[in-house]
Amino acid sequence: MSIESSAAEIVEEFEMFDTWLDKYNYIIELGQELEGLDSQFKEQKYLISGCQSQVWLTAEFNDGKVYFKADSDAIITKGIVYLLIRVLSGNTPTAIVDYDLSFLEKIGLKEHLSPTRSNGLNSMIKQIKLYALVYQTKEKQR
Amino acid sequence: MSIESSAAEIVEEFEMFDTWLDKYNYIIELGQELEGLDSQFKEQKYLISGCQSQVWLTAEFNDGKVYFKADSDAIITKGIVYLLIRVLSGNTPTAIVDYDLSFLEKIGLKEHLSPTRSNGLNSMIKQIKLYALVYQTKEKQR
Amino acid sequence: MLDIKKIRSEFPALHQMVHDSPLVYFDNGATTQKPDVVIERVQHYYENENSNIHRGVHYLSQEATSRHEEARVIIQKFINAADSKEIIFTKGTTESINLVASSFSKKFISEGDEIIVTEMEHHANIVPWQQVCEEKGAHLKVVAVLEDGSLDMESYKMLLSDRTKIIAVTHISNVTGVINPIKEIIELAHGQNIPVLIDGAQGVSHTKVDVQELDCDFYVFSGHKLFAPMGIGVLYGKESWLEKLPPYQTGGEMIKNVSFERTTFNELPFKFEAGTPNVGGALGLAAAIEYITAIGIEDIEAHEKELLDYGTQQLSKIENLRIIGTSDNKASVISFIFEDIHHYDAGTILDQLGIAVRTGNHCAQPLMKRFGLSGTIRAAFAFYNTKEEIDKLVSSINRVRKMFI
Amino acid sequence: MLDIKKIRSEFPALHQMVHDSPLVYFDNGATTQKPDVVIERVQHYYENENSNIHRGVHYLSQEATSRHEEARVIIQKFINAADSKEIIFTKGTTESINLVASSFSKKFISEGDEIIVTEMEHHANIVPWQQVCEEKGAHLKVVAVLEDGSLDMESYKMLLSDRTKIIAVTHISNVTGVINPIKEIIELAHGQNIPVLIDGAQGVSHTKVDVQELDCDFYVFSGHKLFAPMGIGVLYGKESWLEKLPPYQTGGEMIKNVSFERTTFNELPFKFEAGTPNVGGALGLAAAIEYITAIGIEDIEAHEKELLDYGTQQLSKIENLRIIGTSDNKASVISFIFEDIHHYDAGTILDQLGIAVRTGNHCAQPLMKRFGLSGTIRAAFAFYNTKEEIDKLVSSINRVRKMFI
Ligand SMILES: Cc1ncc(COP(=O)(O)O)c(C=O)c1O
Ligand SMILES: Cc1ncc(COP(=O)(O)O)c(C=O)c1O
Repeated sequence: MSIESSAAEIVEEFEMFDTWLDKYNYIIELGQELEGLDSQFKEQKYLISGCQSQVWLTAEFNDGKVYFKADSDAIITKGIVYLLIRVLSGNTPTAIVDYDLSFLEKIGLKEHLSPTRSNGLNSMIKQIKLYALVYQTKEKQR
Repeated sequence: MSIESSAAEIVEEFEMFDTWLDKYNYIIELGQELEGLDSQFKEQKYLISGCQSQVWLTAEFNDGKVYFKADSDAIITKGIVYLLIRVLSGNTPTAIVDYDLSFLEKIGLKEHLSPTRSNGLNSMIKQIKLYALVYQTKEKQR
Repeated sequence: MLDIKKIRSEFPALHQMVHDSPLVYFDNGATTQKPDVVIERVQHYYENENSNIHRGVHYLSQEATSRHEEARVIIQKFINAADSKEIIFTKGTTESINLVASSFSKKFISEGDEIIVTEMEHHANIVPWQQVCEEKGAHLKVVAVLEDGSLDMESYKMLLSDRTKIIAVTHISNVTGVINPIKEIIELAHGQNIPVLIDGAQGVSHTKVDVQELDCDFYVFSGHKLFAPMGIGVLYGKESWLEKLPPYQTGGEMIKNVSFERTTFNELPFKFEAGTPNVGGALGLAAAIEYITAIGIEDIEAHEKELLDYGTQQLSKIENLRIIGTSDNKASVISFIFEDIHHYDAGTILDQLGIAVRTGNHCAQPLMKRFGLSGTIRAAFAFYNTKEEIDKLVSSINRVRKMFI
Repeated sequence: MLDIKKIRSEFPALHQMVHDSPLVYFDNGATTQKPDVVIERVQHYYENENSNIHRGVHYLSQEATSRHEEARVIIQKFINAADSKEIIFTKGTTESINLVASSFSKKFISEGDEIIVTEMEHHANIVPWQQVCEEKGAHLKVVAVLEDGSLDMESYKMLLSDRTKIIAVTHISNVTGVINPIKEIIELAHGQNIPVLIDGAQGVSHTKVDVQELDCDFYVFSGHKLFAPMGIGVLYGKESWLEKLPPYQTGGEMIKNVSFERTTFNELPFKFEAGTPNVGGALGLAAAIEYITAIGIEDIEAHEKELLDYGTQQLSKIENLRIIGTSDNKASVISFIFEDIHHYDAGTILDQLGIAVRTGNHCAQPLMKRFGLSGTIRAAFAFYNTKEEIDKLVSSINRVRKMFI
């Protein structure tokens, strides 16, 4: 599925919820669902700084596409990073680098899903794009 | 004349003036009247710091009394220092050290005659009292 | 007894809805809300009195100068300093500590010297000293914290040595609310002629401070944690110390004469106040001090003690909730964690319920490490908080628990 | 064309009586008055949004963080910086210069190096560099000022050498209003790879500033001289330079990780912002910038030019009055002296007539010495001033002359 359609799908899912409570319950559910990382990946070098909770992110490059995996010690953060991964994972580096992630604003949890410094979303997005950028550069150099 | 009566005299003189203009004209007159210092005294060591205009102050100790002379490059400052000298000069060190100079407030030129840092009055009073204190200490040590 | 209803009506920011719930503001350890009198004082200044001070001969400048220096006297009286020239205006606690660390070390710290801090300090009272140590080849010694959050005084006594040059310790922990025995700390230090800096960022708003009785050498705090505006703070220093320290920042106001050959510096307090001061901030701080003094520090302390006791009792009942800092000498700050919910998750949902608590490491990572935690949830009560608000916190925590467990 | 009547109605402090006369405020070089929108912005912040920022997960903190960072972007756009992380909040020009002097010298100044300033600098742009030179055994080189108040560019070119490490020069003289050819100064310096700091304290309020076009390495200014509150200022620095400089003050906000073994610092701009920032001040500054941008910097410049020309013309007619700074590249600042009346005497009586001018050395003693003066009388016009006010100044000066001569 393209980035746009996964994003649209998520926005649609969230439209079904009327209250912030339901939305958070869903994010918590997603967070609980997301397969965590093996402890070998819960290391400093995978840690994203700038978040109140710890977030570890790994990436793999396969057949021209980038695959992400992530984990966090906080459930809500895990739910949020799940959304990012669901949209971006399995796409080409260029698609990932270019995508503007504005779908997050449409979900209606502004204080969490708009990139401010305190919630760490900024740092997560930065890290994801950085991975993509690295693979993009590598590809070009071949 | 005692410090108190000279001070009272000055307050009385100023009561004759209704407007600030007259008061300032009088101060300017006093400033123009005050015999200046010889240029030999217009030196760094007699200069009072903390004034916008330059004020030089000298003191002499004679027969148990302190005599001040002063000069300034600004006429208003000269007039003001004249008032101080008229009240304090020729008195004992102890009398000078103890006197509170509240008569200045009664003259009705608060912004000039209340000791704030910017007009330098504070520095002048400090310097006058410092001279008196030095002579007081010297006397006691004899 | 405080008239809480009246008091609350004087703090406009307390009366707002957050995510459709009435705000419960428990983030007072980070910054306090401001009473109308403070906000109006600042406004009045800018509408009527605004001017640059000290050197102007015109009316506005003279008036503003007088107000600014009166504010200094109000602060002096508030902490009972011996002289108003011992009160230096800074932009806050962090700057005050940086000033002392920088100026003190220039003159008094050399290779092999030691500086003592504690394991419970805010980063602002660690990093400047760490930097000084690095620059000078000195060593940072750290007083340990006991399991109940109080200082290990034995550890302190053992660290005191003839190489100790200065001790920097917080009055009240911003994480646990634990009140340190600063009087005893100072006495022990002075027994060996070592000066002590007290970080009063959390101290001044919770308890009466008398710097002469404490005999501390430096006491620092921020206006914004004392119901005053941001951008203004205080460094109290004993005159004898301030005279000895070289200036920190340089520029206008703090000099007497400048030539390219030689510059001479001004007297105290101006020697440490380079540049145009934050006059509006200073007046706001003075207004805040007058406001809380009128209410009465003792009454404030009594009310906060009630909140602390009630909060501790109510929170202790909650399953899997652990309070960090159980010493019984505490100000009205409660830090806690859940054994089974991350502080960020809890804080997020509490926020949705209108409750502002702080979560995270509270700029005290070494203390977090000491307790093996990545963060806590902190409810810091000010005198305008109520038991009803604590009840709301408790019921909200119960809702949070339902969502995650 | 400016609607001066409307503009004046927006500045509450302009409408007051001083010694029974309507205030004529010409002390804008020292500090400017604030429009309602700025005062209200600060008030609104404290009544509704006040919170400590950056690390809080709760609503108020997140909102305040967003507003604070938006303010940074507004400032970035205002001076056309390439990135908002090049905008560092400080408490004012003096602190900004101290920051650069301290951090730059730690890394880039050694014995025998040279720093260039000019004879017309404010003490804030002299003393920090003088201190650095003293600490490091470097030398301060001083560009001469010509008789008309402009820089002696030949002297500048001769001073540039391969030992020059940094150049610090004011955009506009706070004494004479002379505008320096900073673009040329920067180009010449860059030709030898020397960075340039521009003291924009007087620059930003009088003229459009584009730091990218100027290509300056640092540009510093104070909020309070730009119609914003006191206690807030800006350091613009090129990202490449800011990355290279070590931090200045240390503490909360500016660190990433703290342990007693090792502390790592945060990214730009936070690396240079230790402690709780002055959020209210930053929002006030942003409001001031939006206000003057809406009025239009070009229109402001045009109006000020008119005032300058008219003022120069009118004052020149007065007997024994001499204008200091006769270069024709000037902002709306007129410094003058009387051959026969002391500046303090004149200022005192002008004040009695309701006119606020600054008298004295304007924290620029070296420039005074250059002109053999103990001080001047300075009328600095802002865009809210009028020709009628200048007429009032002129007639008041005539009254002054009658009193003394
Ligand atoms: C040219 C210049 N530089 C620096 C300063 C110092 O600014 P502040 O006192 O706001 O730090 C001033 C203000 O008087 C100035 O005019
Ligand atoms: C104990 C303590 N010290 C220092 C600080 C730093 O204060 P500021 O950020 O106002 O400079 C704080 C504020 O969080 C604190 O709680």
